[in-house]
Amino acid sequence: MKYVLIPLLPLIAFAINILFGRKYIKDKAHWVSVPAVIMSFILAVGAFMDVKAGKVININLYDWIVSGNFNVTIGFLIDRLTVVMLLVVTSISSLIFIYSVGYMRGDKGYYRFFAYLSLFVFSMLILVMANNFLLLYFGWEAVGLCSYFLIGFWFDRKSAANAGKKAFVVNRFGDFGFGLGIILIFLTFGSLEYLQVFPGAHSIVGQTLNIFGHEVDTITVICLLLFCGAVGKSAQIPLHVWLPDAMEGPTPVSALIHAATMVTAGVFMVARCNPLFVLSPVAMNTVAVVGGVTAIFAATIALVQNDIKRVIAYSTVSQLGYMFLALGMGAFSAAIFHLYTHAYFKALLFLASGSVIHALHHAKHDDEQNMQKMGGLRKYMPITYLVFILATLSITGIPGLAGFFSKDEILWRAYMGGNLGKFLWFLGTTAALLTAFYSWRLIYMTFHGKFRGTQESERHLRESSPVITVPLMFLAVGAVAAGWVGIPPLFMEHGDRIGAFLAPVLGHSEGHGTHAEEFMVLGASIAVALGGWFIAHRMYIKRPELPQKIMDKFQPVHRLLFNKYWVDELYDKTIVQPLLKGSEKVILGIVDAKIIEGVVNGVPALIGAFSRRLRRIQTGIFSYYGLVMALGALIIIGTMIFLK
Amino acid sequence: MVPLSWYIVLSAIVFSIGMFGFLVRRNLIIIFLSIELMLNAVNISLVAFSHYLQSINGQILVFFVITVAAAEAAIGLAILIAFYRNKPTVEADEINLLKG
Amino acid sequence: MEEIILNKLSYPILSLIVFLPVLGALLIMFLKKARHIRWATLFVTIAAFIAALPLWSHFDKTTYKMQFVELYHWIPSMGINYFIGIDGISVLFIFLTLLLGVLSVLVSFRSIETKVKEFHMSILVMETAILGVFVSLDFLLFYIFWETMLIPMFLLIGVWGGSNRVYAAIKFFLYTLVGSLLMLVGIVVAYFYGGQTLNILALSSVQYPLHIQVWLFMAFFAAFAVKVPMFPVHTWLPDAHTEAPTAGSVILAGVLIKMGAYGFLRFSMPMFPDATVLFAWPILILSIIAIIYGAVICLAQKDFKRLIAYSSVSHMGFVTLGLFALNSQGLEGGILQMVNHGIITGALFLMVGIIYERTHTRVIADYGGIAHAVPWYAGIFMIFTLASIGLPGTNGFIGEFLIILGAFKAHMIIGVLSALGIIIGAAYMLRLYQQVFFEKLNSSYENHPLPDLNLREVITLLPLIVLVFWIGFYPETFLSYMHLSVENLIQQVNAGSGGRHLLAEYIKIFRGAF
Amino acid sequence: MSVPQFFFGYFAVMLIGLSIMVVTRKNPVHSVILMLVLFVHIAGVYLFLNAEFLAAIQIIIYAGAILVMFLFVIMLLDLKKEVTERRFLKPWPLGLVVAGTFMVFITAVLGKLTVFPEPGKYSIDRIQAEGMMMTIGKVLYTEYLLPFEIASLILLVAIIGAIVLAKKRLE
Repeated sequence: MKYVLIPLLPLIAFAINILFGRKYIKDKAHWVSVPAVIMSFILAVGAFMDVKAGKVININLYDWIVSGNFNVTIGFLIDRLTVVMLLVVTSISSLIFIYSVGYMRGDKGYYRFFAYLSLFVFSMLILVMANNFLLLYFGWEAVGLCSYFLIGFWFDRKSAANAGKKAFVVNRFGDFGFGLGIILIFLTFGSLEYLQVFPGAHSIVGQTLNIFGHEVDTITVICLLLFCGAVGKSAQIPLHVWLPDAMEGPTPVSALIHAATMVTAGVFMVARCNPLFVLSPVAMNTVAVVGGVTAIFAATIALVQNDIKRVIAYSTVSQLGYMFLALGMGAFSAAIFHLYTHAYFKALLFLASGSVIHALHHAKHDDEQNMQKMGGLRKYMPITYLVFILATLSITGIPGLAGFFSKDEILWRAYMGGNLGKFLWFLGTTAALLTAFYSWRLIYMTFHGKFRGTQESERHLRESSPVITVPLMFLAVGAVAAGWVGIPPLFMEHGDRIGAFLAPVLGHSEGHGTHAEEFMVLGASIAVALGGWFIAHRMYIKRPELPQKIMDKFQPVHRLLFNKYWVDELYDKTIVQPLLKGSEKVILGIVDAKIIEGVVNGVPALIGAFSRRLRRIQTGIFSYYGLVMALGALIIIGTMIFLK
Repeated sequence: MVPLSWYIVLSAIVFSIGMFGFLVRRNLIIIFLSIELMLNAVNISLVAFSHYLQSINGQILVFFVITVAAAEAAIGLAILIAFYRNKPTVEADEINLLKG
Repeated sequence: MEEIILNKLSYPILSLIVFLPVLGALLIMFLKKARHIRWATLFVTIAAFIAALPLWSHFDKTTYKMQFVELYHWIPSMGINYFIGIDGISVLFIFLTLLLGVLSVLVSFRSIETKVKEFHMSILVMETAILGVFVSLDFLLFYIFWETMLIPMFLLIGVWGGSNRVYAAIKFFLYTLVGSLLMLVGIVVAYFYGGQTLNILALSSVQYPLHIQVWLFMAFFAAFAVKVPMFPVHTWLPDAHTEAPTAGSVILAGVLIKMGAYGFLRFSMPMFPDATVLFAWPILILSIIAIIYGAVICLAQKDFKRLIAYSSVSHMGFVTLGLFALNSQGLEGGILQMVNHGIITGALFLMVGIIYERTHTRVIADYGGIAHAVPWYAGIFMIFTLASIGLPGTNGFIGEFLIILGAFKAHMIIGVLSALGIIIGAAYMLRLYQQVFFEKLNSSYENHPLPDLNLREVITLLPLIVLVFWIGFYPETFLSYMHLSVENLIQQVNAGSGGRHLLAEYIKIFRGAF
Repeated sequence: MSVPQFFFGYFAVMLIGLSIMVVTRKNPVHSVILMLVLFVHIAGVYLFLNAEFLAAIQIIIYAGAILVMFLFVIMLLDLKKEVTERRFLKPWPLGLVVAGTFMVFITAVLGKLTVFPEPGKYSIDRIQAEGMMMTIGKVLYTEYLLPFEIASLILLVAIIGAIVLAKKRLE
């Protein structure tokens, strides 16, 4: 029961900060939120110990909605998958909270920031701890809401307010499918509780639904609808457009929500629903293809972006693609493993870039996120530079670091997955090459060479304060060492400890490949990682004029990538504008104003016109009225006489 | 003997003349006089019925009709005076406040 | 008569609640000072609310029967009685009405400066009329209350409204009156077919022939659909809402338009079960149109209040959708959503009224960035915005989820289409929120400081905020009242001679005709 | 032609002639004077119908009170202009047709009136035996007591009303 406190503590912190923050707490808000989330972390460790000992905790607090045969509770399920997520969420949150103390200092919305962050942690914990789909949906929507608040944190900037709104509405498209999926689950299984739905999944294999006369496999429909939600939340094609814009939020938010935790909720959800997904090959393949295509698609865009945070954002989209690739190939634990390592190195990348932005901000640098105005920061910010390098090594998959193990496992699993798997492996490996290139490009542009800003701002450059760098160091440890729980059996007997730990929930991942093939895959990924590094080094250190030349040579390609394949513009033209214009011009202007109001006002208008004519008879002279009255009386008398 | 119907017809004729006067005269005073004429026409028939049916009720009714006629004339003429103060006319077709 | 449980309390509690406001109106007729009138009205509305609390505690949730019934002969020669009582459906609306009554008085403390006495009398008379509609179990009584309600509302819009108030008031009046008159005809027909009684419970157990059911259903539908308002007859609503004073909008949105949906529940469904099943499909489709149409139209609104009014069309589309899904989730969701809509839209109108008092403009473009100036206001507005969007944890979610679930049960496509409305709902509400509260502070407020909420306004909004989360996290408090009544209603509808079968027959006839 | 018939013929001709003159005179004063003569003739008709008391009332109230009031009013209002103007409204032929048709209808129906109910108890002999005043008085104060009281109330209201309406507003 004490584990109820895990989500509750951040909620209390939120309540205190939002109610009293403005007047009383102000810049001491972190004294409320930071202890709360650290306490949650400690409790989560306790939960981990319990679960590791073999317990599965399932608490039902109370009946939430009861209606007819529909019954859903507020209740928590803490099993092995949940516990891993709990640890990731609470540990990274704790570090980012501490980092925010330094990063957000002096902001006039300081209390608000911590309130929202606490609310987010609460929602995320609800999301991972829920024991039924509706509560999962609750957390799902609530994290979206917090994301909305935090992206639009500096709401006086129009771009920030727009980005928040865009994130929320785009996510709604995904949630639309997700919600319908939940309803379909209820109608199929008669319950929304995990422990009742998953064991019963086998019994509905072969059941079909009639959609417009086509018989469609029920489980496939359910899985695809659920996946819709994941696509929205985890920014996969075609709903990826909100995540890069979400970088309008403060950097700790980008790190926590848009890299480490919230965006991985989709991965978590699909993994959670693995008993359903494994029954539908169609859904699995869809997941895998969407993941693989997203991975390479986002990586190509990241090649040419100049905004430091946007590069990392596209990198996140790409890495999430990897996770879905893994999910789709049935390697659920590999996906969770990558989720877990990714949380550390990506949070680190974001926070480190935040440190850079922070420094430039204090140096009154006018274009604090544009890499073209940076350079040579290595000598001013050695710690940041160091952790940045570590994170990059990790993400590009240099052997021994966290990213290497998880990414390699995904690629290896993909390679084993038949023809489609081989194709996806090829996509993934290519994406890895691109990843290596843009990650190093980022480092070279930011930290190497000469500072390209003004001299005035250069004078103010200095390393960030310890409250920022200490969390960076902690995360760096994670970025290096987090992968050691999943060393492949190839190198170490019982090395894949995380896979074994998650096996009761996510199933065993059995491979059918030879050692030679495995070494080949391994070698390929190491080769592309080094290859990408090498190319970046050539282009940005050895021959700095080269990028411009290439850019000029491949102008159309560059334009295509720089403008993100014009997806935003496409949506704007095909969905947003028609809806707005249609609403204003057609529906309001014609249907409502002309047709409906026309009929409604037309009838009285007709009567009105008629009575205006008729009104002339009303002279106001009573004798005329008398005359008409007498005439009427006469007619009545006449009819009575002659009808008799 | 004079048959009852003669009286009734006489009453009807006088009533119709009164009605004509009421409907078409412009002068309000004559319109009032026409009303009195119609009332009296009715009275004639009432008294005639009373006589021929050997019932006293008809006469009693005439009594009340005269009462009401007196009241009506008094009020009507008072209104006329009150109205005349606001708009010095007694012509029916110049009084068209009903038109609003 | 086995369908009722007579009032067991020592005093006629329902009559007391219903007539307390109108007695209060008589009382304030003798007051002179505006201040006294306001406080007296507030006192009366609060007293009525407190008087209703025994309903809460003494309500028997283990039965679907009418409770707290009072039955006296009124016009025995025509079988007309003074017959009032409540069941699990109406009890919620009683409380909603009483609560919004209090709040609408509170919010008018400063905004109404002219004809204060008449204003408050109108509010009190209207409260009595609305309460009367919800408790009446006799058709004549019901009709009297139903029509009485029109007059004070007409006055509220026409006298204390905005610039175009007369047009809006007349439009409102004509729309509702035309519908009501058709219902009157329906009542008379039902009276003669149902054995010369106006007892609603007795009429509900009469088996009408199908063609009579169809005609009667349409007659009643005219009255209720206008009131709800359903899709093609909704255009009075934006005008009336926009022009009405805040208190009028709150009552209009909060309870008045609920009377239409309540009518469906109390009359159309139990009395004409076959016709209900027959008409369920067209109504579901109209509801879907209302949901999407109302939402899309909101995207183009430039007027603060008008936007919320159109969002009402969309939300009430959800309500009718839920009701005519004709299963327990849909019905319960629909009823709960009626309450929710009363709370949310009522609150949104309150909030618009509060800011209008300060800025005297309803044009969205005149605002912008006011979150800087009025942070508390912005925060509370956010809560209601989220509830309107249907975010989990707020009351809007519970209602909409149950409705969509019910609709999905009725037919998959209907469920899918209704869920679309939620996406657009998020779009227009957030768009509104951004344009009003975010971005740079509009320059017109730099010189005129915009005061944040004062204590009275916070007190006005507080109960609604509490309800938003209460229903959001523990809706069982409210759902438990209606479970049995809804089950009973579904049984009554199904007890009709299998309307689905009849529907098939009708389609056959229809096809044969071409 | 019997004597009663002759007298009836005289009264009928006079009544009709006077009526026509009353409603067609230009000057209202002339109309009132002619009306006076007409009332006297009506009183004569009453006498023929054995209603002496009503005949007296007719002379006293109508001729003596109401017509005098008309004269007063005419004198109160200065009506020189009206005398010279049009007498009738524009659609007066329509009025003539309506009134004429009405007369035709009524005479057509009532002229053929033949079926009589049973004669009542107030035969001429009985009234003469008891006395006209006595008979009317008894009926009026017993059977018609309530209407009688109401009539008095109407008169009272008329008096007050006339005073209120006609008096000059006190500034």
